[in-house]
Amino acid sequence: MGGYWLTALVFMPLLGAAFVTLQSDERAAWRSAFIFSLIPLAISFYIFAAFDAQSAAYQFVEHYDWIPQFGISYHIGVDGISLFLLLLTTILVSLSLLYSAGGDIEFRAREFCFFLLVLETGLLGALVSVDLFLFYVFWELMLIPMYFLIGIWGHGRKIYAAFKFVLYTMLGSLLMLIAILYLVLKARGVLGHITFDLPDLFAVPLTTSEARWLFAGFALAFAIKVPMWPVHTWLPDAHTEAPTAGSVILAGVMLKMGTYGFLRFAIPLFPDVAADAAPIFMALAVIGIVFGALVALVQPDLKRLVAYSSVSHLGFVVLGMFALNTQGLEGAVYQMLNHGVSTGGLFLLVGMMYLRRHTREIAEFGGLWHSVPVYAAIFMVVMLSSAGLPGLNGFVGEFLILLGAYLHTWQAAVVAVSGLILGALYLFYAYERVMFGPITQDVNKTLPDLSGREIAVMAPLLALMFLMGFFPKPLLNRIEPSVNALLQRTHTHVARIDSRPATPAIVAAATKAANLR
Amino acid sequence: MVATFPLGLILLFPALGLIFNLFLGRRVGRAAVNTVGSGVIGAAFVVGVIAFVQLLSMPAGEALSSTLWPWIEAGSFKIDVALRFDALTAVMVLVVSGVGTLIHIYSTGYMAEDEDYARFFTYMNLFVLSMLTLVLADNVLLMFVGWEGVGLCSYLLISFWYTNSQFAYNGRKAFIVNRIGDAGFVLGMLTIVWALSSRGVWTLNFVELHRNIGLIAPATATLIGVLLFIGATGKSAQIPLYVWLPDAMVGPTPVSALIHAATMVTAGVYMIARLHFLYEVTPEAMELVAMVGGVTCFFAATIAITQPDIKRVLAYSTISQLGYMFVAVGVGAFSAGIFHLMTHAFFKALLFLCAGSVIHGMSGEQDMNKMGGLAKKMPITCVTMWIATLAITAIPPFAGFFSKDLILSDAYTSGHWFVDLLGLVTAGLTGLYMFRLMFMTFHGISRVDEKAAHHVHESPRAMTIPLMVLAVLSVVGGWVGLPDGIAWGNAFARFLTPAVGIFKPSFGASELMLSAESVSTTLIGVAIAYIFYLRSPGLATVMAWRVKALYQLLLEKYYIDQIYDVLVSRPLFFIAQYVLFRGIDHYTIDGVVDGAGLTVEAGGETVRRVETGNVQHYALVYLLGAVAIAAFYLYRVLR
Amino acid sequence: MAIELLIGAIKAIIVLLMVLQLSAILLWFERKGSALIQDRIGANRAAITGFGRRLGMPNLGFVNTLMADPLKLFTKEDFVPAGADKFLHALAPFLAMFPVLITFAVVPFGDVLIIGDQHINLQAANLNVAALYILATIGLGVYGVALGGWASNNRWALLGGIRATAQMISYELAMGLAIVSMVMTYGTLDLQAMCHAQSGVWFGWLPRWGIFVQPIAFLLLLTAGMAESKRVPFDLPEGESELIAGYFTEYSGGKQAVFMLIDFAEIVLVSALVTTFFFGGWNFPWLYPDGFHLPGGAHLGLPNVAVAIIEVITFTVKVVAFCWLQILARWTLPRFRYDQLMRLGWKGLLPVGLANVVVTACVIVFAGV
Amino acid sequence: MAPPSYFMGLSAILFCIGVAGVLLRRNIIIIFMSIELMLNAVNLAFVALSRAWGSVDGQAIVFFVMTVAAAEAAVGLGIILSIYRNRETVNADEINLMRW
Amino acid sequence: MPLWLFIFLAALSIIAAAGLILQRHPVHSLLALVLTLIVIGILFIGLGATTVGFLQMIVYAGAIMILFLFVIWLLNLQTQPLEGGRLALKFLGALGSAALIAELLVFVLHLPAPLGHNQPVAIDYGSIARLAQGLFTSYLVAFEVTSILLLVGVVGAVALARRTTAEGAPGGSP
Repeated sequence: MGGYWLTALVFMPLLGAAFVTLQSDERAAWRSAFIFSLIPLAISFYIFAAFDAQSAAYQFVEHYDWIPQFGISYHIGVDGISLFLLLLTTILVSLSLLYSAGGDIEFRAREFCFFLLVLETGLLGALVSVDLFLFYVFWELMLIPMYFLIGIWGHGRKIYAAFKFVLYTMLGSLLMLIAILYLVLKARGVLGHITFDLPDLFAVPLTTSEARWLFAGFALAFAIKVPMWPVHTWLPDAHTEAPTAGSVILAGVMLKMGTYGFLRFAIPLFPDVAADAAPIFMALAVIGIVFGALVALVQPDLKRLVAYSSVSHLGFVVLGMFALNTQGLEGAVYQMLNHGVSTGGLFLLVGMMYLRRHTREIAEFGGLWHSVPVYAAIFMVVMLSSAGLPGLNGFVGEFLILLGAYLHTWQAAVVAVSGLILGALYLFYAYERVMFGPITQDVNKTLPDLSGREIAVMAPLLALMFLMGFFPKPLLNRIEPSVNALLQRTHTHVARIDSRPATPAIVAAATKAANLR
Repeated sequence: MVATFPLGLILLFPALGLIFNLFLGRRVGRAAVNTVGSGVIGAAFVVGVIAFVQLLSMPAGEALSSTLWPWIEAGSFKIDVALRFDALTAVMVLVVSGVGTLIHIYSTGYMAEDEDYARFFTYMNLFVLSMLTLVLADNVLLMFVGWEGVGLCSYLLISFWYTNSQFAYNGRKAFIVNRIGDAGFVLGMLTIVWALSSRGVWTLNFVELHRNIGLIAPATATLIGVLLFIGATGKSAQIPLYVWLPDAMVGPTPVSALIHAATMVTAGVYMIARLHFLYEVTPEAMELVAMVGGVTCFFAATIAITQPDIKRVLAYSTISQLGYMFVAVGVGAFSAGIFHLMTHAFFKALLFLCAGSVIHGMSGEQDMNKMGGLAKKMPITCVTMWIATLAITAIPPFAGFFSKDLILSDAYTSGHWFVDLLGLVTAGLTGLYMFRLMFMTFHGISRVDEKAAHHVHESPRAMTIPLMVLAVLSVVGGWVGLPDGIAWGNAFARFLTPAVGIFKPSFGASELMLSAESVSTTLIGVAIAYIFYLRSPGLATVMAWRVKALYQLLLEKYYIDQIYDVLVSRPLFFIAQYVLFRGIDHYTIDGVVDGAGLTVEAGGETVRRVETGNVQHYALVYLLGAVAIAAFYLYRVLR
Repeated sequence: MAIELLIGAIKAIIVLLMVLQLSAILLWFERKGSALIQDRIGANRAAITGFGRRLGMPNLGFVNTLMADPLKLFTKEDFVPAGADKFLHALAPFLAMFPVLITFAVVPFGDVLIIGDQHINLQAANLNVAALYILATIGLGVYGVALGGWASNNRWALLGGIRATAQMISYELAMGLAIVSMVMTYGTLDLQAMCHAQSGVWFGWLPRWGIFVQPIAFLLLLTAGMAESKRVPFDLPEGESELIAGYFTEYSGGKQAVFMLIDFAEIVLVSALVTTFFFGGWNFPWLYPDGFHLPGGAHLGLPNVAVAIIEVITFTVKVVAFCWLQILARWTLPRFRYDQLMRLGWKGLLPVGLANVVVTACVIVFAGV
Repeated sequence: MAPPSYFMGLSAILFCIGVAGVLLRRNIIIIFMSIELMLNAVNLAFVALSRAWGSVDGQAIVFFVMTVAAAEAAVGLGIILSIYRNRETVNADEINLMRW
Repeated sequence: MPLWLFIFLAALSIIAAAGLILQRHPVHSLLALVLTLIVIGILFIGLGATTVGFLQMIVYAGAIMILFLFVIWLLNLQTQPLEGGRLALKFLGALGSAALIAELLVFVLHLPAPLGHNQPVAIDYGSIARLAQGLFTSYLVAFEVTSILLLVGVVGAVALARRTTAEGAPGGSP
């Protein structure tokens, strides 16, 4: 599968960004930006259609020398893991542009579109790069536009949030850079020629301690991006202060970069370490799940609540990832998409309400169902999808993750299940306070319901929730080969998982349960 | 051999109704909504009947099934969206769609004044859809979809009148408590997969589970059973997760009838019956089920005695009756459990509907202390409710008698004498609180205040007709399961046996004697009720005053809610707020982060002073550097 | 060795005296000239003794004036204003004078004079980069004026100084360009060489003077030169009606005399340069080292000495003629406004000069002259 | 006949005098002039060396240095002017901010 | 150039240079610098670099320094009192300069042998022709770039120095 599809996909937004800056008035800027975001959308759909579900190899590969002296190559490709993240990115960017044009961004629209599109390029690029250097470039490229999006169009302590976000991420990515460089130099020692190309680097033999340190370097960078507990505190601030579109992209795609990084780089590069470290990460993930959920429970700010819910959900993703078996990994990948869709939707909804009331204080609302039933209904659906109600997308991912985790370490799954309860708790608690009860404030009596544009923004997401909830097969089938390939690298082949020797711990627990009387 | 049948239709109709009411309901107007809302359920019922007929025409032990589409596939783990229609399902489908239809019709009258009818029927249809999914599912996971779906609907319908924050709270409470149970359910499913996958079998399909049940170690099976039963306690309001059901009564009465009496709350029983093969290999779990059932049965009944709110009494009685059912499945009498489930669906739905009719007539009044003497005001309601009461108090030949009698006898003959004892006592208590309810509501002197009194009226046709239909069912519903030897005997059990297995009593005993016991205990209860609440009403209050503590305890439902509040929710919020959020997140982690930032800033501030901005200082440094370098080269040259 | 030094010294002294004398004479010359133009009698009062005219002696006003003016000036008090920078105030006039005078060193006033075996080049200093030298000295000439104006601690003086400086700098460019074009034309920087290049005739009768080759350059040089010498119409630095006397307002006595002298010395300088560059310098038409070769083939042989003398006289006459031209201009033209001055310098002469240089270059390259 | 090394020595001395000027004076103008002096010292070295090698390259360099110096002087003085305009001072210590 | 002349000029230039940094009045410093430049020009000429020497005088002494003079006038700088303070800077500066002189002189003393005396050169060594040859062949690019640099410099200078009054109209010519 040749062609320059991926290149086109990645750089079309950049072109759009350049084009937008030339626009004379803001309406034109919005329009052109939206159109330019539709092009990559179309391309990504084509890629999805033309994708060979059977193969685990990279597809649509393009491989040229970039800086041959340093073995840096322009090597991009897409596999089952990145495929859907590409789709998700293009979809969410288009939607957030569509939404932001509806009055969410009052000033400097041109720059806004510019940054958003550059951001899209960064995201897509990071998703398709197979060359570590290329990846790092895009990885950093993501940072800058987001910094400006938060810093310029944010609310409240936007500067603090933006700084926190950038510094946090920088810290991680610098360590990653060091790790990359060390790995590459080591590779030169072993392979004889210097290379940043991922497949080549797989071949590099490392001593255990080396591998540990390098893995730590990568893992920290990605863990911060995910964000895993306890390096998550940038997230609530960034999310809360960011403009709606920013939050959507941030939650929808950017966080996935962390988990994606784990799947694409950290785990396959250091499979043994990953296998050893799995318990630690699962523990952190579980803590994150419970922690995020509980903290979300007491947030007075709706957006902050959603932000913390992200911590919880991403905890699930990490949990599934480090289960290191087919179910867990597929669930993790799937849950990335779910989280993108549902949390993205939640942020959009919160943003819409912010647009009407200019506050996100839950206490300011109450009884909204009466004034904005459509809004409330959509909110309900999105919330349920986020709470992982069976039949909606969230459940598929969460169940697979729990299954994987259970097969790997049943204790982790047992704790994680509480995430289901707490998830329902904080979401419904918030929903009850916002939508139900008597209308306490007169402003809320006369709120306008969703506009056509806003419904148009939400509709695709809702459709996705149901589709992904009832028909996950096409997605899972495409994800599976890549995931299994990944598992082969971690030396825990699917077959081995499937015929897993009984863990004594679980039997003991079972017998204990048996003596209930 | 499995025959295929478009079972999807059964689900399709409610789905259509749901979509219709959701998108068009507000526009098309009340009549259309009523017609469609009830019609689709009726259609589902019809399809169900057809399927039932076809099932009867097939040799026993076979089932209709249809695979809709492949659902989740991850590695060897494959789950389809597939439906299966065997005897058990048949019963459930008919009950759900049948009673559902009646209640929908009833609702058209009950909700006649509510302007949010579209939303109501949307929810109702959604509920029926989920419930049917639950019972039609051919694998645990799909069943779980319905399982959660009904939970959601109960949430939505309890908080249907959302403007009342108390209602909204109760709705959430219901959902969360259900979720707690569901968590157990999920763990149960996971454990099943875990246990079987280690033997190379990846399935949650009932049939295959049944086939491979032998691969599961008994201990594991116990664990699974317990976990699933936790789910059941949540859904079917058993100890310890029953607390949501009484509060759920704030929803519209048809909801209480359909969801919290007839169908949803019986999901737990259905689930256990469905997985009977699993429970049969684990006596421990069975024991637990029976015990919990018995205790709940008694416990709820005691509370029911003192409640002033007519619907709350019914709620607790529901819990109690569900207890009976669990006793049945617990002792292995699955068919008996399902039998009682069915009859209970009839008479309890009827009871609720009547209560609803009363409340409707009393224009929203639910406190029995403000009723009395309504018999002449609303005769139909009175009569039908009496039938239901007789049914629930298991007075022969009403439906309840056969089912409850069967349960008690099975409990006894299976050797669970303690549970049997609880059941018997509860039978008496049932008589007591049910007759108390009837007496306080329909008879004796009227305590209705004047301004309410004059517009107390009988309910419209739409409501009374379902009452009559259900009344009939409450009478004849039990006759499908006559004791063996009488007429056609227990046809019901025979019909169900291939699906849920046969009950194997450990020793025989005379049916008649046992029935006599239960009936007599019941009559004792009835007599007490008569004395206290009809002949000399004052006595009740005196009594209450005498055993004040006990009375208070019962009135306050053993303070369980308060205890939960203090033990669970308050600590949860406290920890979340002060320990996790403020303590860890805000102070510890962010403290470290910001601290790092500030440190760097301060450091920079100090180092910055070197940069005076004065050109000459820089020049000087430059010069010194040059001198140093020159010196170095000089050294090199001269050496 | 010694003899060369001696000859050089003699040449230097001769040139110096000639220049100074000429300047002094121009002082009177100008008075008379202006009188003539304005139909006045002009300076005729000065007499050596009171009774000369009474005795009916002829009025030697010329001589008298020459005597009287310097005497008067040099005998006046040398006044230094309070707060002036005494050192610079004293230094300025000479700083101004010096460059002008040394410039003459490279100006050839005749061809070789052969005395015995000595071939004396009639040029104070035979410098092969004379053109550059001239530019350099003229450039340095600015300081005198500038400092003179500044050191007097008088705002009119300072203004005059600034004006003078700006003006001179601006016009140096035009002058430089004119000279450059000539340099290109003759392919040498040596003035003597240039003069040689200008000897001889075209078509048998037309002298090979630069004016015929570079008329534009001639105009440039003349204009720029007059501007350099800060005389009407370019006399804004010392415009009496605006600034009392410009940069030397605060000067009196000898120093003032020096400044005045500089004026005339510059006139002479300009004339000398123009002559040298454009009018064949010491070349007398049809005169060759061996005598006259008139058109038509007539030949009149002359000894070297005679030729030399004729050349010197020719040169002097040409110079005087140009001095007279400038005086005429000074008494005919009105004064520029400063902006007009600058516009002329930068927007007029400079582009023209550049164009001229370019054209010259093209001609040289393509016509291969 | 003075050998190149003498010229080099002279240029060294002049250069260091320039350095001293830059460091010791506060007046920007004078600092600036000192810099010019340094440039010229270097020019001297260039010329001397080019003479020593008998090549004109050194002179070419000097030529460039001059042009650059001219440009630099123009711009530098412009800067000084505007500084003075905004700050009313040409004292190097008082001009220690990059903005005003 | 004869040694005595060199010594004379060197002494003159050094004294003048010292004057530059010692004079308290900017104009005096400027004059001292001008003198230094002229002397250096003469030294050039003496070294046979005639063209460059004269250019030195024309460009530096004749033009650039006048610019300085103008600026000094524009800023109306007066004699400054002796500058006190900044002893550390002064001390270190003086020390550093001295050290540098010492080091450079030592370098000079250790110049490689070929620099001990001048190579014989052609008669037209310092002439414009030779210089131009160098400039327009091996240094052509640099030459052109320099011209651009000058242009830029002019523009920059104008942009910097033009004072915009309240009316925004540039003014302030002498």
